[in-house]
Amino acid sequence: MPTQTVSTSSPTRVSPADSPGFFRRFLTAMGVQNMSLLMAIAFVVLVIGTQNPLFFTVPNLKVIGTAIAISGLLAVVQTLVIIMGGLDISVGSIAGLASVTSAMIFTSAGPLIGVVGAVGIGLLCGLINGCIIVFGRVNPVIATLATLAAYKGIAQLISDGRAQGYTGADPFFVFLARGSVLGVPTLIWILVVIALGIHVLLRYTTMGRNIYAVGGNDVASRLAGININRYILGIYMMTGAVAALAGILITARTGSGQPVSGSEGLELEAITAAALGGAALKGGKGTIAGTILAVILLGILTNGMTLLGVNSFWQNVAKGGLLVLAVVLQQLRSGERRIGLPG
Amino acid sequence: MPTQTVSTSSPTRVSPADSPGFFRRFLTAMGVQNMSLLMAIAFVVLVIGTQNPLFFTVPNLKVIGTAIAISGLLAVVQTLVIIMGGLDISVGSIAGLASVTSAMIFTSAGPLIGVVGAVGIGLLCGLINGCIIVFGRVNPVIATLATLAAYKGIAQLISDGRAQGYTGADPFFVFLARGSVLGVPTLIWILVVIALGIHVLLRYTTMGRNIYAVGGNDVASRLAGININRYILGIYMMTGAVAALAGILITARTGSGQPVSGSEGLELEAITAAALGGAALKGGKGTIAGTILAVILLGILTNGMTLLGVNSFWQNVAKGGLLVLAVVLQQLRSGERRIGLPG
Amino acid sequence: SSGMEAPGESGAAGGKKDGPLTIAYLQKQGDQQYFVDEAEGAKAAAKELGNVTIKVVNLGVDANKAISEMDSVIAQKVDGIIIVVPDQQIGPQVLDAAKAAGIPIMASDDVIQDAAGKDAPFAGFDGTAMGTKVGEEAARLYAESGWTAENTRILSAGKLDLSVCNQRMDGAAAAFTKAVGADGPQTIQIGTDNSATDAQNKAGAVITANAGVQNWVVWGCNDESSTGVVTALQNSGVSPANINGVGLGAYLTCKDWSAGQTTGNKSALYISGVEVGRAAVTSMVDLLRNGTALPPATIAKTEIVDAGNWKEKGVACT
Amino acid sequence: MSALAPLTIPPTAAGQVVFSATDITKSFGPVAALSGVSLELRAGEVTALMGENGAGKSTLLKIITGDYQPDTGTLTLHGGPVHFGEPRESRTAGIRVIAQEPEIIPHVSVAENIFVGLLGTRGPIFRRRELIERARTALAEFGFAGVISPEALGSELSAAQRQIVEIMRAVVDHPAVICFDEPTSSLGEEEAAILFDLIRRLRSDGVAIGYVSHRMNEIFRLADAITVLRDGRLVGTKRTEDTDHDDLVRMMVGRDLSQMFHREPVTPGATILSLNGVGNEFVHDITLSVHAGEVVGIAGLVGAGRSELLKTIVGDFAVESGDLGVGGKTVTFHTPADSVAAGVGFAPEERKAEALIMQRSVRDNIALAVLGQISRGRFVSSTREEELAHGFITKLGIRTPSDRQLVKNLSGGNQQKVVLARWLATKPRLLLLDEPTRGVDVGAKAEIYAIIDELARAGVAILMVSSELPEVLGLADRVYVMASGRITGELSREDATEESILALAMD
Ligand SMILES: Nc1ncnc2c1ncn2[C@@H]1O[C@H](COP(=O)(O)OP(=O)(O)OP(=O)(O)O)[C@@H](O)[C@H]1O
Ligand SMILES: Nc1ncnc2c1ncn2[C@@H]1O[C@H](COP(=O)(O)OP(=O)(O)OP(=O)(O)O)[C@@H](O)[C@H]1O
Ligand SMILES: [Mg+2]
Ligand SMILES: [Mg+2]
Repeated sequence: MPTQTVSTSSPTRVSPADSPGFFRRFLTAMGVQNMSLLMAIAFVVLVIGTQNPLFFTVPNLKVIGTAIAISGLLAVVQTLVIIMGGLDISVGSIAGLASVTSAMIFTSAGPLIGVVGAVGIGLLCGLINGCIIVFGRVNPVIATLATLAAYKGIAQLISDGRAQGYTGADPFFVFLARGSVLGVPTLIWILVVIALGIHVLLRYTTMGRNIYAVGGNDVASRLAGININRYILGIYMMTGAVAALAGILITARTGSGQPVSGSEGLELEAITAAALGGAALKGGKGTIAGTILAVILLGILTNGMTLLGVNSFWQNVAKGGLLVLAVVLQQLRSGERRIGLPG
Repeated sequence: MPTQTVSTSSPTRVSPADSPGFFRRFLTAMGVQNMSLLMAIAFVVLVIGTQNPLFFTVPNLKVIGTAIAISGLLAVVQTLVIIMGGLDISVGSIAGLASVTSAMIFTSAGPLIGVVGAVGIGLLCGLINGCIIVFGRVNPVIATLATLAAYKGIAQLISDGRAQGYTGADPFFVFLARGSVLGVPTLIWILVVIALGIHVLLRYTTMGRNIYAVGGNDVASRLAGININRYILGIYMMTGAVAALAGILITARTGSGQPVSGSEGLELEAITAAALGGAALKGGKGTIAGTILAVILLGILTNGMTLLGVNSFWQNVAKGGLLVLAVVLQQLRSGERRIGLPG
Repeated sequence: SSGMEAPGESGAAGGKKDGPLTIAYLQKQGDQQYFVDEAEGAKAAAKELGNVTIKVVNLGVDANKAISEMDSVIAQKVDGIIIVVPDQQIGPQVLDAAKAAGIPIMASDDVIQDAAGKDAPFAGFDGTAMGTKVGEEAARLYAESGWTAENTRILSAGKLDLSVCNQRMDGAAAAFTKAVGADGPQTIQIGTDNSATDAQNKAGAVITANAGVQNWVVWGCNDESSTGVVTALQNSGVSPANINGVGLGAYLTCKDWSAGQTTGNKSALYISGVEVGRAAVTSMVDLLRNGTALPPATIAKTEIVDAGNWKEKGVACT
Repeated sequence: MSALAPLTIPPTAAGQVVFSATDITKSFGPVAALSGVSLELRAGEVTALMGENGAGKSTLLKIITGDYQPDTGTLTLHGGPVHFGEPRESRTAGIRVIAQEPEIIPHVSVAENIFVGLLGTRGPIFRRRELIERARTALAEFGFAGVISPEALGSELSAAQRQIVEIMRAVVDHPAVICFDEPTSSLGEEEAAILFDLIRRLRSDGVAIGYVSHRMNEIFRLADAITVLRDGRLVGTKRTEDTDHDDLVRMMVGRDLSQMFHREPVTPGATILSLNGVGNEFVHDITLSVHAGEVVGIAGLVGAGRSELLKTIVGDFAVESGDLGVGGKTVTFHTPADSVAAGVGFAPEERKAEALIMQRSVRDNIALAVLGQISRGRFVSSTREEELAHGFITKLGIRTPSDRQLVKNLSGGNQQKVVLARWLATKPRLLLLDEPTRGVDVGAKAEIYAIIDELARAGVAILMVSSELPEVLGLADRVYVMASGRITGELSREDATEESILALAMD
């Protein structure tokens, strides 16, 4: 250190004395977003539980868990795509395509090849999405809107619009649909494993960090040496694969490959959950924990209202209202300024 | 998230000499976007027209025009919302709600009050959307996803999920559905008038320019003194009103108020058209001309494929493929750098 | 124009056309298995009759698209129109449009009426009648099982904002009540999106809410709904013997039977889309070529099938 | 109606207080950005506001414009108390603040960017041609005619042009009070000179002007009075004639600053970077070299293509002709990922658009380019990351409550330090710096210069683009001068003077 000059005083003006209290620290760790969701879940559980104590029974909890497994899977990967700054509207169609193909391949070649083939098709669909976006320079929303139509058409064509095959007698598919490990249904395990995996990926790996960076500022990420095209392709392929897995689960649950039924509209559900869980549609922000909480909130809401015998029309109204409420709470608690378009 | 990343590629340093050539000027005025759409339309028209000359008959052109009127209206207002940096996913539900209420009010109070009442409900729905966004600080996507469910539920509740009333004998509704002025169907007139109005608003009024400013950079707009909250509220109300108009037209065409059928899924169509027409989902960019061209392209595609007897499964595949093609063409011609996520 | 001009009383009667014929078959939910079958039946009939082209159009569940596509096929000057409307309330508009253009039209699967309340010629099996058959079969199974109203619940699942679902489910309920009397088991309606997965999810909650119930009668708007509910019941541990599921369509219920599974899907109403499509096209061509008036109601082959007889009744299980 | 009316003279006589902020306090959570700060702006005077990065200058200006509300304190205008709940209220009152980060509307014309917020004042009809003409007239009137076209789109503008738009936006409708927040940090000498003329003219017209800058020479050229902040507190206000450079530094930093630049003559090592006739759309026939241990400067006017040259070197723009050599080998960088892997660091000019992930933490931003190195397997090591971040926070004096603070909440100068930290962390063998001290305070600047010198002596090759000539003259061992995308000359340390550089830059 030759000619030294000044060293600026203390870099921060926060004295060690005023370290935030434990409650504040917990809040920060949990995130305002997640706290509000937890509160909303607690509120809904309380209301429904007091109306009908059966809500709390283990079988019903299993019912909720298995009901959210498929949409949960899609919400989790959608979160990943959204954090990276993209969107994948084609997930429902990929799931449908995977559902029929898994059943058709299964019928001729057995469950394992059925699953592998379907996941392979999902990867291919994701790769196509990614290529259209990266090399065709098409906005992710339009690109996947287009492939939403195209993949659906392909699923209908190869199945001639009919449910395909019968997997209800195959031990593997039955295990997927109705089996359980350590008393917890397989479907829930699958969601937990995938969600945990992606959570770890996002939170603790260099790849995950880079995904946040790409979503936060793609120019900066590129200049910082991140190969962003590879990330975009990779994430879309991953999304395709998980969507295919969801399709296989649809096959397992319904006992046959469904080209459209059961997968149509899943994309909106997934996006709703991701956004409710705090993923910013502009990219760079979001957590798997938030998304999973949102999936749970939506799941118990549907289950609870059906359990209480709420008419399906009222369910729509209540769901919309509660969604607004949950997010408004979130936002007001985060103390953001009330100006302009919220991100 | 007010940060608007401005690409910093090649700035223009002016020398008074370098005025662009005529062809370039024309291209610029037309926009690369619109040129590509025009080319795509020409291509589709040629292919279909040579296969089946009936395509060019005046009655068929009227059919195309009336078929796109309703989705065209929604695409036009969606463009407005998107330019402002928002999104309105609830338009389909508002249209459904307006459709049933117009028919129900009509049945008891006549066509005029039916129309006025429905538009009023549309304005109210838009106001609610706007308030949730501005004062509840909810991201526009979630806010309108939530009201999508809520408004749909309300429409189903008041109609008990069934089509309501019969307007097929009322001269006013019949005029809307099947009448014509100067040989051009009323439906087409309505689309033309609204589209022109919004085109003029965006292009030639200070309000319109402020909408571009808000969508392009809300921080800059706010610092420059634009009351952006008022703009957000106003645009959402306008969207609600036009969505209600679309609902009234659904009533007129189908002869009865439809709570869901006829309006479900219109939001995706509208967003597709706006995006295909060049509106950037990040806000600040888009034209009504582009959107209308996109609506026409999608309209003749559907009409043409049905005319040629293309199986509906193939139609999905073809539509998806053509969408990708049109946008890829657009993007490649615009010569953007192939880096990062396309906006 | 005001759009109110009275339509010219030109066509509608049909007549002798010798050349090639084009018939438009507009179908709601054209991507569903039943309607795919129907379209195939129509095409098969056209091929047999010779020189007839069938133009199949999928209307989805969109009443507005139905009007657009009507306009479209009219502009294309097709010779005849067969339509399955997404919503029966649009009947008058549809019939008026065809009448104004002078093109003969008939309804398929769902009955429609003009503004005066007069039924259009029809081929198929209307929703309420289908429901009635399902309800009767469910009542038969219920009686056979010897269950009582106290230990039994009826689960009825389907998309509640689709008019045809309401008719089918209401029809089934009415027939069931008629057969077993007013003191039959309580009915629980489950609103779904007509998919098997949604039926499973929603039924799961309902089963929780009715923990003490022993026996279940199940029907729905389509095979997806009823089989979804049956699967949910079986997943929750209800034995197939305690489930009387009656499907509608048989295309999914047949899968359990074909695999020889013990299942709560006891029987199903088999509605042959192929037959409906065939019958509709045959009548229409008869009108156009020979001037034979359209029969007011052609009821196609529909019958209850079960694990024992589905094959011989002609159910095709993919 | 295209001619602009002459600047109206505010009713207040020269020297009288037009605007004052008294006892302003503002905290962001645990961070006290301002505590008890006062500022007076007088008619026909320029009041400079100075202080280290993070001292609270921008925050004060945001309070003046109504973007933030103070926790305590009062604002008065023309003697009466005012309250601005929203920026539009301060605008209506005749106050303009030119923000530190220019906010540009990307897809509309420069003319609309300039008049945004004022469009409605001439009725509801928008006349594009007329507005363009008004903008053209205004640009000419304020001296920016040749620099920017009123028809260009916002997204096409360079950093300097965006700054000019931001300035035009504020001055175009004759306000009574204007505050500039580091307006010259992205301007070249030429534009800065125009701006100074503009400010002098505003001053002689009686406008009350506030002026934030870290550049001492500007302050002494322009300011009538100087208010100094430190750590969010008011240190004092002095008339310019009552103070000097060292006195000011002492007020700002709290102690003397002995030496800005220290650079000993070097014996250059091996050639690390060599360009031989490199050209593409932006730069043409570039031949240059940088050796280990050398600091090479690139000077030139704004728009000379210096930034583009650096981006071409790292592979952001393709090399279309000529050869690029790094470490003695000819290389082709397809993307910046390749150059980073080859040991090239590049701190770009535009921190907000090109460098920082605004909604991520200081720690994440510093570690971004070295994640692979501080991870175990594929997992980021939290402790190593924290060590790294803390090291640089201390070394560069980054003012942040913690390494978890989001970068968007840092002051501009501190953000710039985060960008530098990211690239210093990569321990590059070749470091490309584009305007490395943009918006950095005097103390920290000296610190950064010392670091550059230290790196060079450790054998790193450094290529630095800077519009601040003293910086180039003080640090660079050799200087290349660019104009219109070409190198117009090469000067040794001895030959490089302001005059020789400007002569080549004007080519
Ligand atoms: N929105 C915010 N949230 C939290 N802290 C903030 C926010 N805005 C500013 N700060 C903090 O307030 C302090 C003052 O910042 P300010 O931007 O006013 O500094 P400045 O004097 O303008 O510095 P520079 O010279 O670097 O521009 C800094 O410590 C900064 O981190
Ligand atoms: N007349 C022109 N038309 C188009 N592009 C131009 C014109 N003049 C200059 N440019 C481009 O604009 C760029 C300006 O970028 P920029 O201002 O970043 O250059 P620079 O030399 O790095 O200056 P600085 O870094 O000081 O801003 C130039 O590199 C050049 O490619
Ligand atoms: Mg500042
Ligand atoms: Mg530059």
